[in-house]
Amino acid sequence: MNCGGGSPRDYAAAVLGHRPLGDGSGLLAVRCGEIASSAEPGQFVLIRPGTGNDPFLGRPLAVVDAAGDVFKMIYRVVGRGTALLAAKRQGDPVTVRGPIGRGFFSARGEKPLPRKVILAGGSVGAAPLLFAARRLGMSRIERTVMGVAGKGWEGFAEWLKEAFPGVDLYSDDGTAGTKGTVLSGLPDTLPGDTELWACGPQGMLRAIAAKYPRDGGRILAALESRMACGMGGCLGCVIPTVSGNRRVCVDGPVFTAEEVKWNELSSC
Amino acid sequence: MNCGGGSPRDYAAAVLGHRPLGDGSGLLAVRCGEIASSAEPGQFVLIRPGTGNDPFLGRPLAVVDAAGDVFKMIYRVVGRGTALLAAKRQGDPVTVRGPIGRGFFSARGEKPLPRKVILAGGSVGAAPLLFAARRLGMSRIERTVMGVAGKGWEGFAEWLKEAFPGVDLYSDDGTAGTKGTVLSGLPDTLPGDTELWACGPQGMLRAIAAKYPRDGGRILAALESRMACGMGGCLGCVIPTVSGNRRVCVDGPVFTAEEVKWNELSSC
Amino acid sequence: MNSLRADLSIAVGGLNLETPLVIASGVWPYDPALWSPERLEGVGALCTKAVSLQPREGNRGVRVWETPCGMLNSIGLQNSGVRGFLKNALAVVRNSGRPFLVNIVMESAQEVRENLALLRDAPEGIEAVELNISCPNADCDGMAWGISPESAARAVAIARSEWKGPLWVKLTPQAPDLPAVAKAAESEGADALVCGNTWLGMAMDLKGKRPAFQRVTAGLSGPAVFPLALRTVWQVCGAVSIPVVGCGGVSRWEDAAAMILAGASAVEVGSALFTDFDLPRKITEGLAGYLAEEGLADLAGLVGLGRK
Amino acid sequence: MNSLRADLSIAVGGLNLETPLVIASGVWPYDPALWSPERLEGVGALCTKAVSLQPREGNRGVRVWETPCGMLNSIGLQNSGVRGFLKNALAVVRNSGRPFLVNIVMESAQEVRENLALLRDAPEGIEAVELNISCPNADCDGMAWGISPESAARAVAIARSEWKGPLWVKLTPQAPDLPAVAKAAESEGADALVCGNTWLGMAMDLKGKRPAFQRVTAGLSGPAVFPLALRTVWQVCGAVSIPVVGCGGVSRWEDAAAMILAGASAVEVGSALFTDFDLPRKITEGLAGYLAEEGLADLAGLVGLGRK
Ligand SMILES: Cc1cc2nc3c(=O)[nH]c(=O)nc-3n(C[C@H](O)[C@H](O)[C@H](O)COP(=O)(O)OP(=O)(O)OC[C@H]3O[C@@H](n4cnc5c(N)ncnc54)[C@H](O)[C@@H]3O)c2cc1C
Ligand SMILES: Cc1cc2nc3c(=O)[nH]c(=O)nc-3n(C[C@H](O)[C@H](O)[C@H](O)COP(=O)(O)OP(=O)(O)OC[C@H]3O[C@@H](n4cnc5c(N)ncnc54)[C@H](O)[C@@H]3O)c2cc1C
Ligand SMILES: Cc1cc2nc3c(=O)[nH]c(=O)nc-3n(C[C@H](O)[C@H](O)[C@H](O)COP(=O)(O)O)c2cc1C
Ligand SMILES: Cc1cc2nc3c(=O)[nH]c(=O)nc-3n(C[C@H](O)[C@H](O)[C@H](O)COP(=O)(O)O)c2cc1C
Ligand code: FES
Ligand code: FES
Repeated sequence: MNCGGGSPRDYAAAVLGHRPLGDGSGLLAVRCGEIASSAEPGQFVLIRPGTGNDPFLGRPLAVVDAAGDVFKMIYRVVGRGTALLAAKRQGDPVTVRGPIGRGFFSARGEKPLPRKVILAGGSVGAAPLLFAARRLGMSRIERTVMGVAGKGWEGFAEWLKEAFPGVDLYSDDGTAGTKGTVLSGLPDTLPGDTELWACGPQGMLRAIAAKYPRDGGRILAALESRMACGMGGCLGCVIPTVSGNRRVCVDGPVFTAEEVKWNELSSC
Repeated sequence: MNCGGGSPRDYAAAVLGHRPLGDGSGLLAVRCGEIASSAEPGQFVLIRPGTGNDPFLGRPLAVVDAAGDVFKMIYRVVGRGTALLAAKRQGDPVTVRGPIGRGFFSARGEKPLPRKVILAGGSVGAAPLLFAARRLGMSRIERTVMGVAGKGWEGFAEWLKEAFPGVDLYSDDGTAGTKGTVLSGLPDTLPGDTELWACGPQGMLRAIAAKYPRDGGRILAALESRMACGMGGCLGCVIPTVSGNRRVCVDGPVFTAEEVKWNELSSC
Repeated sequence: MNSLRADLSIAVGGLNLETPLVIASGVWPYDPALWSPERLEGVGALCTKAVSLQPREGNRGVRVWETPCGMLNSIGLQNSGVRGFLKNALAVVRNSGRPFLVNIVMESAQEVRENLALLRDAPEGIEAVELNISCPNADCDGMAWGISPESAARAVAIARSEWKGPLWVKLTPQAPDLPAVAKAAESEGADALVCGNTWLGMAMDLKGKRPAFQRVTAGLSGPAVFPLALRTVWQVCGAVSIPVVGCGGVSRWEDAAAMILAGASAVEVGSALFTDFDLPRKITEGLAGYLAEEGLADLAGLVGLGRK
Repeated sequence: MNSLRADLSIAVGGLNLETPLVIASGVWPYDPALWSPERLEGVGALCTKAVSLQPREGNRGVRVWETPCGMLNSIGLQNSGVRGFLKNALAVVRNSGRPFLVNIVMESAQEVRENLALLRDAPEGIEAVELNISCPNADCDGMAWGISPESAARAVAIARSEWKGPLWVKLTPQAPDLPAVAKAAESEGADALVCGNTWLGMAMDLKGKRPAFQRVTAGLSGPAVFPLALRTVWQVCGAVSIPVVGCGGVSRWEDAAAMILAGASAVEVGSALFTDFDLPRKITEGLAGYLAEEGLADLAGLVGLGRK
């Protein structure tokens, strides 16, 4: 039993495996039974990328999969923290705080599961949807639509095809899958008893919310925000919602589209 | 040719091997041809122990041996930098600045080599004397006297015996070798045409200098000091000498005992 | 463990702490799980997030930014107001079983009086207050009360007249003459001084080509500022005789020991908790080990020893 | 490479720099090998170690101390005096083929006059001076000249009357009102302002149970102070219209870009060179890449762009 309740803890763990996916992205497997056994899809960890206090803060990475005492993450190099992650080798020690946040299932509260779910992922935002798909079961997945930028994302696109058989893949320049964005792969109206679970860049999430203005309650979006503590303490990660500022780290990262004040969201 | 003259350079290198010697000390082999081929005994490197800027400064470690494109260092854990070194694994990247300083041979200027040399090392200070012994050749070594604190130094003492066959070993508590200090193993007077090359704690070096007050010119001592730049720029590492402040990093670390104002030396 | 606790106990400005490790204001959420004694091993006391008279939304835009060995924040005092605090948070806070301080932001004279009156009359009783005089305020010409000795004296006098219990005053390192401000706070009846708060810094958003924070400047905290904070602790301890609590960049037991040697009776830890929940335990164990090694019987014997 | 250089050239306070990267005072030795053009790739100009009228021994005891992402120093201006500089170091310095500034410590009015007179009359001619007004001096009641606008104005006026060539004035962040000091230096004829020097910090020696430095406080530098230095650059650039050179904690091209966006025309790099000789090249290449990405034709177009 986790006697601290749902609040995250810090674990000194070790890298069990590291599979580069090309173009500066990769899949990191970390052995940490406490996180692996309790994480739910949409939750994330703060992983500290270096030694000492520089870089100072942990980097938020979604849990992509968890089984036994191992959980996995996918990173894409965008700055110095992720560059350090890309250099991790098997056996390297890492400190992880987790599991953090309200995942896709928890965000729905007590409601029974929908009959069907459409998964929509943009770039590395696709990652946590793999975990969601596993837990939902194939029969419940109505459609899986993923988008990447294009050039420089070939390796990651290959992984997407492997992870989500039958995925509808789009890229801005047609390099991978069909030319287009995730939006082009989504139905014009959201069928009844179907939910849309989405994760990706803010622009994509906002566009999805705008596409189905009356169905915001059935759209679950996992958001990003700069974070310091990952435990709800610093109030650094808040976003504006209809019920005031909410913390992405512990009140999210999954919110329903109707909760979020999309127009007041600042870029992160 | 090293076109920068004798001044050190920075190298991105990799750990080739790491042999723990017990009690928090170990032997690190690093592949870096430029340093390996040009280092002389008594010289050292600044090795940066972590990622990012914390720890900020490089740690001075003596070159213990160099052959081909590989050089070796011995560390003993005393703080956070050396603790990070102790965690290095084969293949880990390390940044080293070197080779730095005036070694035993250079410190003698143009003088012909003495007929005999007595080597005196205290704790990890013994390390660079291995390199000196290799370059001097066995026939020139009159005597090798080494001292360790005692308990907690067993592993290092074993390495000393292996590295210096026939070493006169002392420890404060008799745990390794004979009970006593390096001083007990040194002759009452320094024979003619013999030099004493020493490296170790400041107290030991000062005691040696005091033991042979008239022979300071034949005693070469490798000193320690806190350092920032390792290139002579910051003036952070100076010690008082008869010719004013001298920088341990580039004017030393090897000085003749008669140069150093032993009584004005502050602990480091 | 019991014996370790006894060694580290210390009386600071009206509070008896089992350890000199205080959780700084603004970093610990009102999450019942995190205020459970099990998650607070090593903690001697806790400060709440700033409480203002009225609820505050806080700042828009980017609120936190990483820096080398530290971070900038521009949270802007988001909180649900003193009534919200009393109604929702107080019960959680009490659950720790440890002394706590309600961090009060020094607003206008009138607001802070009302705020303290509500705390004073809280049915369950609140033991101690930490007065934060580092935020700009209109009653003080838009400057922070803590910038000048005169305005700091006024601020403390106002709070003192409303609050008879333990009153810690949290200084700002932006004060040009910090020792003078410290003396002013002491003479107006502060029970202890917390030295200090965040350091004024800034970040630039290279993609947006504009300051990262909407208010341009933000507060720097974390290990980066430790050498600066230690210097202010040294200066302030030389200026006053009430207890001083060091705050700024503490992330290892060595930092706590250094501040205590410089004259602090305790330390607050903030940002470093973002990197390690277990720090209070590690720091107090490290301190206990240091005391033993140095042959000191209790923590009080370490206070100011580095000034002798 | 040539095209990169052209892009990054900038005129700053009477000097034409090929790149905006200046090596800060007190970090680069008079080692002929290190002043060779080959070892200075990316460097636009260099400052010498502080030169005083008479030789100085500097401070005793510990002189440098590592801190999180930074370091403290208490070197105490060790140097061989202006005559020693002219005799031994100047030839080495010239070897770089780059503009250089002789860093002059602001001593008593009389000393600094004599010092500048000797530099002015140097047979080989010296182009530029950087006046360091951050060290305590008796002529200034034991405070640094740079602490108050009045004394800073006096210091600059004295130097200006003796030195007609390019005069950069290096401010100290310890000034309570830095923009006012900056304005005072500008009005007395400074050609550029360097903002700033080290930040007052301290370290404790836990084994000795006393301050690590004999003079107790010491100057903090390195990446840790970058957010603080950037804030001062922003403030000073808002106060004056002469060029400003950012200094403090620059260790990556992003830092240089941030200071330039805040209004600096160039940056000085000090402590970070202790960790990487190759930084000037890396920083200038990074800046060139950033300019290209942002579609800017030259560095001048980046100066102050973050204020718009
Ligand atoms: C809940 C959540 C889940 C995420 N899951 C993933 C994932 O599975 N895979 C993945 O590749 N990325 C994910 N991200 C984004 C990832 O956290 C950033 O790419 C990463 O923090 C960048 O760090 P850096 O040091 O490389 O970049 P830098 O720009 O050097 O980082 C500087 C600071 O900014 C923060 N930062 C920068 N970009 C972001 C961002 N987009 N979101 C939040 N903080 C940021 C960093 O954490 C750090 O504190 C997620 C973000 C959030 C909030
Ligand atoms: C020329 C020279 C050669 C050396 N050779 C060796 C060697 O071969 N093997 C070995 O184990 N040690 C050697 N040392 C000592 C070694 O540099 C220190 O033990 C090490 O720097 C401690 O780093 P730390 O981070 O573990 O300790 P911390 O105390 O955490 O270090 C903090 C700071 O103090 C400095 N520092 C601490 N102790 C010393 C010291 N004794 N000398 C210089 N700086 C110090 C560190 O470099 C760092 O900047 C040598 C020192 C010098 C000057
Ligand atoms: C995210 C964050 C929020 C803070 N909020 C408050 C606050 O509400 N009131 C206050 O007095 N100090 C606040 N502080 C300042 C801290 O309590 C502390 O004084 C400062 O961060 C320096 O300590 P540190 O380096 O250990 O973090 C806050 C600091 C941070 C990082
Ligand atoms: C070891 C050392 C010596 C210094 N000596 C001088 C000096 O002689 N004159 C001066 O104006 N500044 C001196 N400085 C300050 C630097 O030039 C620079 O202003 C400061 O270190 C901040 O920049 P940084 O963070 O890039 O190091 C010195 C700094 C260091 C670290
Ligand atoms: S990251 Fe601190 S509250 Fe969310
Ligand atoms: S370490 Fe800088 S001069 Fe020696």
